[in-house]
Amino acid sequence: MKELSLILQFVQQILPAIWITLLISVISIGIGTIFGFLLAWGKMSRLKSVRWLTSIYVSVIRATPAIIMIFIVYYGLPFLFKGWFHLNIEGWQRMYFVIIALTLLFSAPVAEIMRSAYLAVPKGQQEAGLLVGMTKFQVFYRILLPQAFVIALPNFANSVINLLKEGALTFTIGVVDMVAKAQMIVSNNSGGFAFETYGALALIYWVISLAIDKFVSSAEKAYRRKRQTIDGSREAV
Amino acid sequence: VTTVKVAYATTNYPITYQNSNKQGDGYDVAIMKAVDKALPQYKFKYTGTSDDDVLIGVKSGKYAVGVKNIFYTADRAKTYLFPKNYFGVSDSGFVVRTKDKAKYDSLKKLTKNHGKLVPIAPQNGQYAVIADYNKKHTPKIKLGSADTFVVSDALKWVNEGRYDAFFAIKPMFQANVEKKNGANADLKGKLTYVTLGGIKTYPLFNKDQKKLAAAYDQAIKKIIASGEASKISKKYFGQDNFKLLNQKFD
Amino acid sequence: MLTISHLKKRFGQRTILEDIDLTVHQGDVITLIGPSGSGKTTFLRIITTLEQADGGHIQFAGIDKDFADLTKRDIQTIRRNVGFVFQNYNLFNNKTVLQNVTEGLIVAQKRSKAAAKAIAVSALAKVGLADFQDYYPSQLSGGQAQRVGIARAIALNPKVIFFDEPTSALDPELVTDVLQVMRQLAAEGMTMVVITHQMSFARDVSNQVIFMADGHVIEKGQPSQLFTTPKVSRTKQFLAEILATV
Amino acid sequence: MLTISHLKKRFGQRTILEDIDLTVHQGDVITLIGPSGSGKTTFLRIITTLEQADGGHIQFAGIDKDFADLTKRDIQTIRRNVGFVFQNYNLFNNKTVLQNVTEGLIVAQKRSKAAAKAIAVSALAKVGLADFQDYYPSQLSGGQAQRVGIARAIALNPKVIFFDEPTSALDPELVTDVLQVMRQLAAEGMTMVVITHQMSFARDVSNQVIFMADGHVIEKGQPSQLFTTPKVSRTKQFLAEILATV
Amino acid sequence: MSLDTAFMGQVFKLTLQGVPVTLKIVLVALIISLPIGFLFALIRIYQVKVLSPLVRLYVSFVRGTPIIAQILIVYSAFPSFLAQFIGKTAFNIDPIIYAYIVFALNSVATLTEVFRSALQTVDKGQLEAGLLVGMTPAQTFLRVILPQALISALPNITNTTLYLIKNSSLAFIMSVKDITAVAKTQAAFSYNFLEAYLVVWVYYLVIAYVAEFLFSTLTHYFSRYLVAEPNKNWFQRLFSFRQPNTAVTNTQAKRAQFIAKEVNHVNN
Ligand SMILES: Nc1ncnc2c1ncn2[C@@H]1O[C@H](COP(=O)(O)OP(=O)(O)OP(=O)(O)O)[C@@H](O)[C@H]1O
Ligand SMILES: Nc1ncnc2c1ncn2[C@@H]1O[C@H](COP(=O)(O)OP(=O)(O)OP(=O)(O)O)[C@@H](O)[C@H]1O
Ligand SMILES: [Mg+2]
Ligand SMILES: [Mg+2]
Repeated sequence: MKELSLILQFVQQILPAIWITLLISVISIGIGTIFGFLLAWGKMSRLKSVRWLTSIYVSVIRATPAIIMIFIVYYGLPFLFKGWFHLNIEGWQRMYFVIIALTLLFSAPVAEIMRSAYLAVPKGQQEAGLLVGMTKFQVFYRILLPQAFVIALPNFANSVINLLKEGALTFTIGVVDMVAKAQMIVSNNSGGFAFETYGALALIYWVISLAIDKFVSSAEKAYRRKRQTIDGSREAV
Repeated sequence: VTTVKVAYATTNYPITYQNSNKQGDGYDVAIMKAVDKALPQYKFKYTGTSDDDVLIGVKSGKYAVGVKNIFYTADRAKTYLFPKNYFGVSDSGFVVRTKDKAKYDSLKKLTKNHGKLVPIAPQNGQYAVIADYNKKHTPKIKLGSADTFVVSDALKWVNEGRYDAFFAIKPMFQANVEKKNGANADLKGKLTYVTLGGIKTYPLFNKDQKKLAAAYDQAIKKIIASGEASKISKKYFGQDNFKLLNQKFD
Repeated sequence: MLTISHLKKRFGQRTILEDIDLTVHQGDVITLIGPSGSGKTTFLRIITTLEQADGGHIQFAGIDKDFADLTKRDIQTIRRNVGFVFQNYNLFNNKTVLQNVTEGLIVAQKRSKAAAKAIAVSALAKVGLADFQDYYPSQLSGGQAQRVGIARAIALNPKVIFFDEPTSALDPELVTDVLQVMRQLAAEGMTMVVITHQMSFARDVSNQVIFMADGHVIEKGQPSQLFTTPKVSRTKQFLAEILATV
Repeated sequence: MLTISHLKKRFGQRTILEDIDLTVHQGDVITLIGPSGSGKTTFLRIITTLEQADGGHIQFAGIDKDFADLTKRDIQTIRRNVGFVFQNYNLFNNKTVLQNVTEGLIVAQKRSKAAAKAIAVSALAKVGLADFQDYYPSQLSGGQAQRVGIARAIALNPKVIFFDEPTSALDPELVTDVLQVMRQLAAEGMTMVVITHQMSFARDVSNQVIFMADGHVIEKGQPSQLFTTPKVSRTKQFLAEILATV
Repeated sequence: MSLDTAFMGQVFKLTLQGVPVTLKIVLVALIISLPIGFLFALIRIYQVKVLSPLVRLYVSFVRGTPIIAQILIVYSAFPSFLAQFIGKTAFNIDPIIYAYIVFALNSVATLTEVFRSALQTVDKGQLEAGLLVGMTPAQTFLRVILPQALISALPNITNTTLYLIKNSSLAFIMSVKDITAVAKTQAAFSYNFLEAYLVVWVYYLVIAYVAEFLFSTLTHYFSRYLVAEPNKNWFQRLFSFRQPNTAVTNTQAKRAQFIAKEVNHVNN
C-alpha cells in the first residue's frame, strides 16, 4: 500500500517531463519518417552509387549505439558547421541536438521497414494508376503509400516505441525527459526508492505503448475492413 | 568579465544535483559559487548534464570546468588540468552489517577476511581509490565493476549477505538508513557505516584554462582558510569533512 | 488512328517480339490470340508504355516517333489517351468502387469532383454496377471487379481501350457478364484491342483477329476467314487445341 | 468405400450445405458441377477435414462416426488416406518438385529417403515431369505446377483423390496436359472426386455427375443422362449458360 | 581537442575480451527467443484460449517498459527472492545468466510481433497442402511455413538483432563485462571516455556488419526458390549492396494475385 502511494507520488513527479519526451519524439519521428522515406527511395534507386551510399548509411546508423550518436552530433556537428558554413551552432539549445540524433537513429530502421512494405504492394497497383493518366508521384502518393502504410504499421510501431524509450540518449547531454527525471529523483533520494521510481516510469511508458498498440490495431482493423470481406455486405453481393 | 561554463552532473546528490527549482545545487556547486563570488573578473554559468558529458565536454572545451565529486589520479591529470588546490573532502567508507562490523571495517581487514565488495561504477571516484590501493598492497581487494546502480539495492544486498561491504559516502547512508522516512529505514541498526577517511575532491579544468585554474587556486585557498568551506560542508554533509584529512586513509 | 510498326522487344538475350506491326482504325475491335508466352501481353504493355520497346515506331494521339525518342511528355500523352483493363483487375485496393473510377478523372484529367462523379456514375451504370459505388474491391466478385475495371477505363473516354484476357481470371459463370459489357461497348463504336481466349467473342464481335506465336504475327484476318479457313498450319493446330478443351 | 450422409455446414448465419449425401465406390470417378458459390469447395474441404462440419456422418478408412465425434487420431487417419489437388496448386514454395512429392512420403509415411525418391520419380514420370525434379514451383508454368500437384497426391497412394477445379487457374493451352493426366489416372482405376467446369471431362471420364446449387444436390446421374436429358430445369439452365460462354 | 590515439590502441586491444561476452549475450538471447517468439506468434494468430491474451499482455508490457526497469526486477529483486528458498547460493549465480534472461525476455516480445506479421504473409494453402499429404500441423509449420515466413521476417529479425547488440551494453548494470563495460572501465582511470566510446563504436560496426551479412545470406538462402538468379559466392555478396529485389516483388505480386482471387472466390 505504501509502495503504491509512493509510485503514484513518483508518477506525479515524472509526469511533467512527459512533454519533453513527447515533443522530442514527435518531432524526431516526423522528420525521421520523411528522412527514412528518402533513404528507402535511395535504396531502391536505379543509380548504383545512390544505392551504395544509402546502404552504407543505413548499415552504419543501425549499428550505432545511442550514446555514441548523441556525442557525434553534440560535439561533431558544431565542428562541421564551423568548418563548412562558418556558423556557430554551439549556442543551440541542447534539445536540437537530441532531436537531430534521434532523427538520424530513427531514419535507418524505418527506411528498411518502408522499403519492405513498399515492395509488398502489388506492382499492378502502380501500373493501373499510370494508365488512368496519373503521374508517378500521384500514383505513389494516392495509391501506393496508403497501402504500404498499413503493411508497415506494426513494425513502425516497434520503432516508435523504441524511440520513446531512448531516454538515455536524451539525458546524456542533460535534457531532462522522463527517464532523466526518474534518474534525478532517485539521485535526489540518495539512491533510495529506485524500485518505486522506475516502477512509476515503467507504468507511464506502458500506458503510452498501450495507446500506440491500440492505434495500430484499430488502424489495421479499419484497413482489414476495406481489404477483406464484411460478412454483412457479402450477402448484399 | 569573462563568462565561464561550469558543467555539473545532475545525479550525484548531495554533491552535485538539481534542486526543486531546477537549479544546480550540492556541495561542489556551492563551492564553485563561492569561488565565483571571489573572482569579479569571471562569471560562472552552470549547466546540468550527465557524468559522461561533464567529462567529454570539459575535455573538448565545451565546458571550461566540470564538477562531479572528482578524485585525483595521475592518468586523469594527463588529460585534464587539475588545479593545485582541492576544494572539498569526501567522507568515504564502508556500509557493513552491524554484526560483522569488526570483520570489515577497513580495506585491510576486508581483504584479510575475504569480504565481498559491491561492484563499483568505474566512472565513480571510488573505483580508482580501490584500484590505487590494489596497486600498492597485497593481498588485493576483489574489485568488481558495474554501471551506476541503485544504492538501496546495494544496501539490501549487504544486509542479505549477497555482499559484505559497500563503498559509499556518508550522506547517502544517512539519508537512506538513518533518516526516519528513508528508503531503507528498516535496515537501521542492522547496517553500520564506518568511515575509512577523507578523500580530496577537485574541480576539473579544460587543459587550456590555465589562467582560470590559477585564479581558482587563489580563491579556494581563502575560502577554505576562512572556514566558509567547512560551513558549506556542514550544510550538505552534516559535518565538517575537512577534519577527516587528519585521519589516515586505509 | 494508332499505328505500330517494326516493334521489337528483347528480355535479356531472348527476343520476345520481332518486327510486329499493328494498325487500328477508329471503331475497330481487334482480338489478339495465340499460345501462352507468345508475347501478347508484352505487346500491349509496350504500346501503353508500361514496358520499354527495343525498337519500333508509334503513331498515336498526334505523336509520330520511334519508341526510343518518346519524351516524358509523349509518354504522359499516350497514357492519357488509352484505357487498360487488366487480367487481374488491379483495382485500387484502398479506394471504393466510385473512387476507383473518379480517381483518374479528378487527378489526371483535373475535373471537378461533381463532374467526375457524374461521369463515374454513368459509367458504372453502363456496366450494371450503379448500386456498388461504396464497396471496396475486396468485397466484389471477380466479375464485378472486372466490370469496375472496364468502367474505370471507359470513364476516361480514351481513344482506345486495351483488354488483357479480361475474363481468364473469372469463373465461367461470371464470364458472361463481362463479355456482355464488352459486346455492348463494341456495339457503341468503342475502339478496342482485346487479348482473349474466348473464341466466341473473337468470332462474334471483332472485325480483325491476329494470331501471334513466338513473337511473330503468324496470321491475321477477319474472324469468319481465320476461324474457318486458317491459312497457316500453326493457326489450325492452335485452334484445334483450344476447341478440344471445352 | 466413402460414404457421407446428412452433411450440414453453416458459415455464421448462412447455411452453405444442407443435408448432403455422397457415396463413392472403389474406382468411381465422380464430377461435381454447379454454379459459383454453391458449396462445392466447402464440401470437399469438409470431407478432407480442412473445414469443420456442423452435422453429418462419415464412413471411411475404418472410421464410422458423426463428424462431431472425430478424434484427432481419426482426423489424421482421414488425412493420410486422401489426396487433394488444389485449384491453385499449393505446391510447397520452398521445396523442389522432387521434394514436394517426397515430403509426405518421408515425413508422414516414414519411408526411407531412397524409397520415397523412387516412388516420387515414378509419379513424376507418370505426369510427364521426370525432367523437372530440381525445379522450384516458381519456375514452373501453371500446367506443370498442377501436374506436380497431381503427382504429389498419387505418390501417397491414397484411397481417393479429390480435385478442386484443377484446371480453372490454367491458360486454355495448358488445360489439355492436366486433363490428359487425369484421364489416364481414371483409366488406371484411381478413385476420384472432381469439381470441374470442363464439361467434356465430366462427360467423357466420369461415371457419375452431381449437380449442386445453393447447398443442395439438385440432380445426380450418369453423364450421358444428365447432360442430354436433365430432369430439373435449374440444371438445364446452368448447362446452357456454361456452353454459351465457350 | 585531440584524440589520445595511444590510449585508443590500448583500449582496442583490451576491449577484445569483451567481444565474446557481447556475442554470448546476443546469441543466447536469440537462441532462446526465436523459438519462443515463433510459438507466441502462433498462439496469437490462432487465438489460443487463455494464452493469447496473456501473450498479448506480456508483449505490451515488455515492449512498453524501459529495459532498466526490467533489469531492476530480474537482477536486483529476483535473486533476493530466490535466496529465501535456496539460501545464499542464489547470490553465486553468474550475473551473465541474468543478462541472458533480461535480453531474451525483451527479444521474445519483439520477435513475437515480427513472426506474427511474417506468418501472415504465408498463404494458408501451404498449411492445408501440408496437412493433406499427411503431415501433422507441427511438422507442416516447421518444414513448410517457417522457411517461407522467414523471408519477410529476416529483415525485421535483423533490426531486432541490431537493437539487441546495442542494448546488450546495459548488461554492465548487472556487472557483466561486455565490450562497453571494458572500455568504460579503462576510460575511468584517465577519463578518456570519448576515445573509449569511439573504440566501442568500431566494434559494434564490425559486429553489426557481420550480423547483417549473415542474415542477408540467410535471406538469400531461404528465398532461393523465388528467383533463378545466378548464385553469387560469399565473397561477391560481402561486397555488393543489395539490389532492389524485383524478383521478390514479382512473386509477391503473384501471391497477392492468388489471394485476391481467393478472396473473390469466397465472395462469390
Ligand atoms: N519481365 C520479364 N522478364 C523476362 N521475361 C519476361 C518478362 N515478362 C515476360 N517475359 C517473357 O516474355 C514472353 C512473352 O510473355 P507474355 O506475357 O507477353 O506472353 P503472353 O502471350 O501474354 O502469354 P499468356 O497467354 O500466358 O499471358 C514469355 O516467354 C515470358 O516468359
Ligand atoms: N470461410 C468462409 N467464411 C464465410 N463464408 C464462406 C467461407 N468459405 C466459403 N464461404 C461461402 O460459402 C459459400 C460456398 O462457397 P464454396 O467456395 O464452397 O463454393 P463453390 O461451389 O466452390 O464455388 P466456386 O465455384 O466459386 O468455387 C459461398 O457463398 C461462400 O461465400
Ligand atoms: Mg499474357
Ligand atoms: Mg470452389
